[in-house]
Amino acid sequence: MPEIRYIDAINQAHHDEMARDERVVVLGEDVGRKGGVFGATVGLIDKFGEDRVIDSPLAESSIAGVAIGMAANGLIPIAEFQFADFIHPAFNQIVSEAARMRYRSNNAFGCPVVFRAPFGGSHGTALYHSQSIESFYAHVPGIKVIVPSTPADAKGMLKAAIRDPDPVLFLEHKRMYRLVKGEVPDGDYVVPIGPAAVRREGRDLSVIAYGWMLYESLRAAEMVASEGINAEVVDVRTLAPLDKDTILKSVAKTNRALIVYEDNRFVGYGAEIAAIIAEEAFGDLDAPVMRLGAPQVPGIPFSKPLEEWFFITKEKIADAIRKLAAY
Amino acid sequence: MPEIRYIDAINQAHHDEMARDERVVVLGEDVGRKGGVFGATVGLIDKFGEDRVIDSPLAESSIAGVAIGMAANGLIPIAEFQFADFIHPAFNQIVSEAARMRYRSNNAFGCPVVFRAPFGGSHGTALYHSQSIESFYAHVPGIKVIVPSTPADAKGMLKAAIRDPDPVLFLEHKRMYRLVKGEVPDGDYVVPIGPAAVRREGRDLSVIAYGWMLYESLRAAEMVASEGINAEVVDVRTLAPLDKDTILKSVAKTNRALIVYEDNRFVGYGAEIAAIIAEEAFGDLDAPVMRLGAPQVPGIPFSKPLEEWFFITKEKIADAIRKLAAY
Amino acid sequence: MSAMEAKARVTPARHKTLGLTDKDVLDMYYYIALARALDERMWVLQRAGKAMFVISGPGHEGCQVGAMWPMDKQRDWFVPFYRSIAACLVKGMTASDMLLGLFARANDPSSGGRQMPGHYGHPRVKILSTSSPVGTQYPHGVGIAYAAKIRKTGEITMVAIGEGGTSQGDVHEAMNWAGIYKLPVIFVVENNAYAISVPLHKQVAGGNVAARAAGYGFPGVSADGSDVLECYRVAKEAHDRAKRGEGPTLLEFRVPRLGSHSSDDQQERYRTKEEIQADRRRDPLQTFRQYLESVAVMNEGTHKEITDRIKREIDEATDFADRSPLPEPDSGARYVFHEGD
Amino acid sequence: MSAMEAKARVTPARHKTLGLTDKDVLDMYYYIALARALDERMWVLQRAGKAMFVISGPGHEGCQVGAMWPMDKQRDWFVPFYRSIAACLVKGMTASDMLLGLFARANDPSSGGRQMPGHYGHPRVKILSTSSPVGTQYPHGVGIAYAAKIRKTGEITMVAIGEGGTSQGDVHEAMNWAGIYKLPVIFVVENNAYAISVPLHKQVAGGNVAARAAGYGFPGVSADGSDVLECYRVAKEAHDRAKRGEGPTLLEFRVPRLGSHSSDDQQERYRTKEEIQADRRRDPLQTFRQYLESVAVMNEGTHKEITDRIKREIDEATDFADRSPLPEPDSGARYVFHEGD
Ligand SMILES: Cc1ncc(C[n+]2csc(CCOP(=O)(O)OP(=O)(O)O)c2C)c(N)n1
Ligand SMILES: Cc1ncc(C[n+]2csc(CCOP(=O)(O)OP(=O)(O)O)c2C)c(N)n1
Ligand SMILES: [Mg+2]
Ligand SMILES: [Mg+2]
Repeated sequence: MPEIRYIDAINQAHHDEMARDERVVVLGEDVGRKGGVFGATVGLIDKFGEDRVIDSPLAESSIAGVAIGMAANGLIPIAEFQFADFIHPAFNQIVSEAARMRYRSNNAFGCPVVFRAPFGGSHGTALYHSQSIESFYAHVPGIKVIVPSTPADAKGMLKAAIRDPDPVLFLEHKRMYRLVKGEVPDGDYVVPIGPAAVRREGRDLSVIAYGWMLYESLRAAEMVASEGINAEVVDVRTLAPLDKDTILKSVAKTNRALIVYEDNRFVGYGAEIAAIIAEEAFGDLDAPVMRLGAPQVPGIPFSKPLEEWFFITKEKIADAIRKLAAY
Repeated sequence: MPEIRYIDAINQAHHDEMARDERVVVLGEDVGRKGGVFGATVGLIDKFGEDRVIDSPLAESSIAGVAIGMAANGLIPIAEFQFADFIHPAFNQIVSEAARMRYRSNNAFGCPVVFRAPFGGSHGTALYHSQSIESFYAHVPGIKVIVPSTPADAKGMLKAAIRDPDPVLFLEHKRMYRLVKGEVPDGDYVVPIGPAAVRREGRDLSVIAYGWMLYESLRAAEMVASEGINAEVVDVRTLAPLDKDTILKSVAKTNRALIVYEDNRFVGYGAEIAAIIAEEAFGDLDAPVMRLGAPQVPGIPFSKPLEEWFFITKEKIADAIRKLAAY
Repeated sequence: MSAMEAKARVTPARHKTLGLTDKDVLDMYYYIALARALDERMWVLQRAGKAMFVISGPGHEGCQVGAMWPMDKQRDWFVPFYRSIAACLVKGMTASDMLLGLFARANDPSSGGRQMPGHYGHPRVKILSTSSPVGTQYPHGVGIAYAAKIRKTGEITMVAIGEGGTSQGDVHEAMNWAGIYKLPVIFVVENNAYAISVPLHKQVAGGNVAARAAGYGFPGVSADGSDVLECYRVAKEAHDRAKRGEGPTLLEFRVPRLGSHSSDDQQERYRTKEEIQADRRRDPLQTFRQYLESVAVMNEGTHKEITDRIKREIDEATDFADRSPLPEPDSGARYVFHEGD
Repeated sequence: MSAMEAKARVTPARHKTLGLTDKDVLDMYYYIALARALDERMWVLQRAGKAMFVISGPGHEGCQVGAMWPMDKQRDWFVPFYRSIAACLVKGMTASDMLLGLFARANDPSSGGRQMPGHYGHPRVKILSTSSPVGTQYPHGVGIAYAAKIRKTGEITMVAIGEGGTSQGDVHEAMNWAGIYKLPVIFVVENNAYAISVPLHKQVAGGNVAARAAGYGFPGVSADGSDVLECYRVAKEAHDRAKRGEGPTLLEFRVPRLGSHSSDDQQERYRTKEEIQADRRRDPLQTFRQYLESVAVMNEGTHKEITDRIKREIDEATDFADRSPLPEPDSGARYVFHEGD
């Protein structure tokens, strides 16, 4: 199996699925000749033409809305938002329309659209090119939200999303695009939407994370391993619908849970995981469910010292692990 | 003190504050001659004229955006969204702009706007005139979110919101407008944004709620009282910033917590309260923190049997109370 | 032979010059009258406590029937708004369909009773499911048309909205897409001069919706929405244009609003008696009837036949809808996602 | 006296007929050249690893200086976008202000280093803080102008965007508001024919942004953005109109894009060499210099003076910005809300 970068996995999934099913089209800003600002759609326009690779106007609400209409009339659109920060103008179309089309029509119409968006902070991404948006959408019934963390998952889950008859928000942490490499199965394969994955076995406590925080958590787990703390690390992968069984099973084993997320802590996605553990694993818990989330400021500030102040690093996670282990 | 309806309290606060401060203006759909579809702005246009009571075009994004600009140039706008369901087109303006203006400008510019919206389900409000939107905004640092439940609070907190130098999302549960009546202090007064209120003292468990769920919870508490269960009921009132001390104090006393919210349960606002209690009151808890939220469907269906199936009623709350008490 | 009939024989009737047969225009009248009668029935049922809410389109029926007439019932798409009763009837929905929606029954084809009345949708006759947020349907119409172009299906899409709705950003974005890609879509704006209580001059800068089209490089036409044949004429042209691959057209129909916004509204609070009265004189049902009588296509007798038929149909439909089952409570949990084939 | 100078004496110089003095146009040139030089410096610093990111406006400076010239530096408002360097300089920001932003220092007046470079804002000279999402600033500009009207302050507001940004719903909504209420606002669209890689014909239906204004009932003007005096002329007219209470104007300036979208972009991937070359011939810095020389307002000497002065200023500013402190880490927690007076 070849080792490829996360961004290449995304790109391959596009190429494969567009070749496999002519109903699949891509639309978004700069997805054509430029191949997307991160390169996710490179090469598509040459292979599939301007009819299927659409450089959209700079208008996110209608990128979503046009995709919804296309899906109603037999296409399978992949709508790229250049940055997750810029999905906000499409909030109404996604929440009121895409997520409700099937329910409100009593199953008469569906909405097989994949909404892709690079999210999360990297160096210099500042207030408006770094947002975590998962909690907004994971809250909305009718849309699936996935955050794959490995190239193999990215490729396999993007294929799953494209083949899914319902709308899927596909979030790609931009720090992974070029940094994360991994093996990817040969040929056609799908990684199902739903199941979480235990990325590191441990018995002392469970760290539950997704996106870039998975990597910081895995590193933190290594840091504390030498101190005799054996942390299990769970990769949530699918935020909605959530695979709570895998999480609860882990907590039943370790009796301690730390949830790590890059988004602002308050009413962030991690609150749901914490609430579920608190309610359903009450008898298993030897310590309070802990959360590590970002500071309550509107976004990641640009200037280096501020950015560092904001970021959740392996060091901060290791500290939280130590605190939880010592409880 | 006179007894007035919730909607009258809202209306009075408008009249008072507009008379008190000529910088206060109102904008929104049908807020002028019609006085708003619920009557919140009745009488304002006659008293304050078309310059200060603006029947806006049917365009929520710019209702928010224009209000933000007005605030930057010396006015204090109250922007009414006709239904909370229709605030979605303004998501970008509220999240990216209003909530971030002060932070991103390093305190050079502020954004003293009040965004008002009737939310929640009542009879026949169906999928698109009934939504609970609090979790979307309570998650966003830089904006305050309040949900007053009594006429006295509605009036006093709306005044506080108008005088607040930062953006405030003011949510009015539409089922309370005409049903909820109460005494309101004479003269000018303010109810501060922040503090929660214990509406019913109890010792067996804490029910934590806001909006219409407060009333259903109070009724449920009466129902179980005869069975010997003595429930404390906390009215959250301000969702962001949350007064967690009052909640934790209550749980420290009762050792059991049930959070009731009308919104979809998953990643709803109640998850945050549950997560806080689970983490910070771990030692106090004799039972798992429980949540009662709406079913995971995209909204409240219209047809009577479906609507009843969806609604969280005092009976459903009473059942949850009994279950928690019996743990 | 009356003097009027004599005159009709001399100058060819307008509808004939437009290529419409006598049967066509009688059918058109039938739909206008059916929509109006349904409308009235719905208000009666609401006042009688049999329905929670009515939103309907009295005054809009003429332009809707005229505009929908060139559309192919099977092939073409329609994306309606809540006033589109007459348009949906022409497209293929029935009086029963409408009343099943009003009563929120399990077999309501639009939503199985999940949505408020007036939220039409019907997969069999290619009417997209609609929601309440004003404006979102415009990009949907464009997406459907875009798919038709890519898939080369020859489908034309018509999407409707009120003049208030044109203030929404989505409407602009949709028209921009359609203009860029010359999509086979017809944008209909039914301008009744009010958005609930907000009058045209506080809603539409410039006062003329059709004038917006020029800015997107395609034609915009403003037509008298009470002149059914004129509405048909401009829609036919738009339809032909779309078919020829020449792209979108914006049609603004200036219509009267013959009632309050909905059963929750009282227009007397913001409109003068005189204005309401003046609107009544523009009733398309009356103007079209006058036309049909003037060209001797309809007389007392045919009019009564149509009216009786409509009454019968609506009575039956009311009965049928009333006897239809409500949804099972637990069915509320279904169809959040696809449930397998 | 050269032949050129002789000619200049015969027909009065264009700027004179527009009411601009020689000093005015030399000052205008200074700002254009200053913006360009700052721009170049920023790219040098970025390539040297001293700055993470640059987004700037080479090719846009002429129209910005021309458009901003009639504005009152103290009274009027400006709502910029990321290419508005020259406009912000004319409005009162300094080279140091710009470089403090580039280096994200604590004393950066736009954001204290919290935002990426290019996100201007300055309360003292009434430049509203800007964000990254394209289009949101248009309603802000309208709100500011609306407040000015209500408060009767006489302020004029100018708000700027690229042609790509006009696709956003917010831009339509803003123009509609402004048209309805005849607000004192000037809508500027700097049309460089690209939105990152997306060319004009895939962005602007009809191809002509200025044509949109007619649909809102106010004037739209499309001007050659490399003709500084023409930009001034149309902006002056718009300003006068606004002052007279006649409402908004839409100004489209057709400008060259003389570089890649930003330091993260390589325009060679989607533009031909010929096209990039052709844009270079429309450089406003060069065309304005030629004009000034042709009317004998500038010669080698004055040009060198200006260039030297600019170099000195930018060197000093770079130095100053470089020596300025970075924000304290913990200060990141501040100003989420008002902190009391
Ligand atoms: C986004 C949104 N905002 C507000 C509303 C509430 N609303 C429903 S219809 C309406 C007025 C629509 O006016 P217009 O588009 O002119 O259509 P008309 O009802 O006059 O036919 C309003 C404000 C809504 N449904 N959606
Ligand atoms: C809402 C939003 N979507 C996408 C982007 C990413 N983006 C930044 S600038 C830009 C292109 C803007 O083009 P144009 O408006 O023509 O201005 P120009 O850069 O050409 O001057 C894009 C797509 C953004 N900043 N905001
Ligand atoms: Mg209307
Ligand atoms: Mg551009």
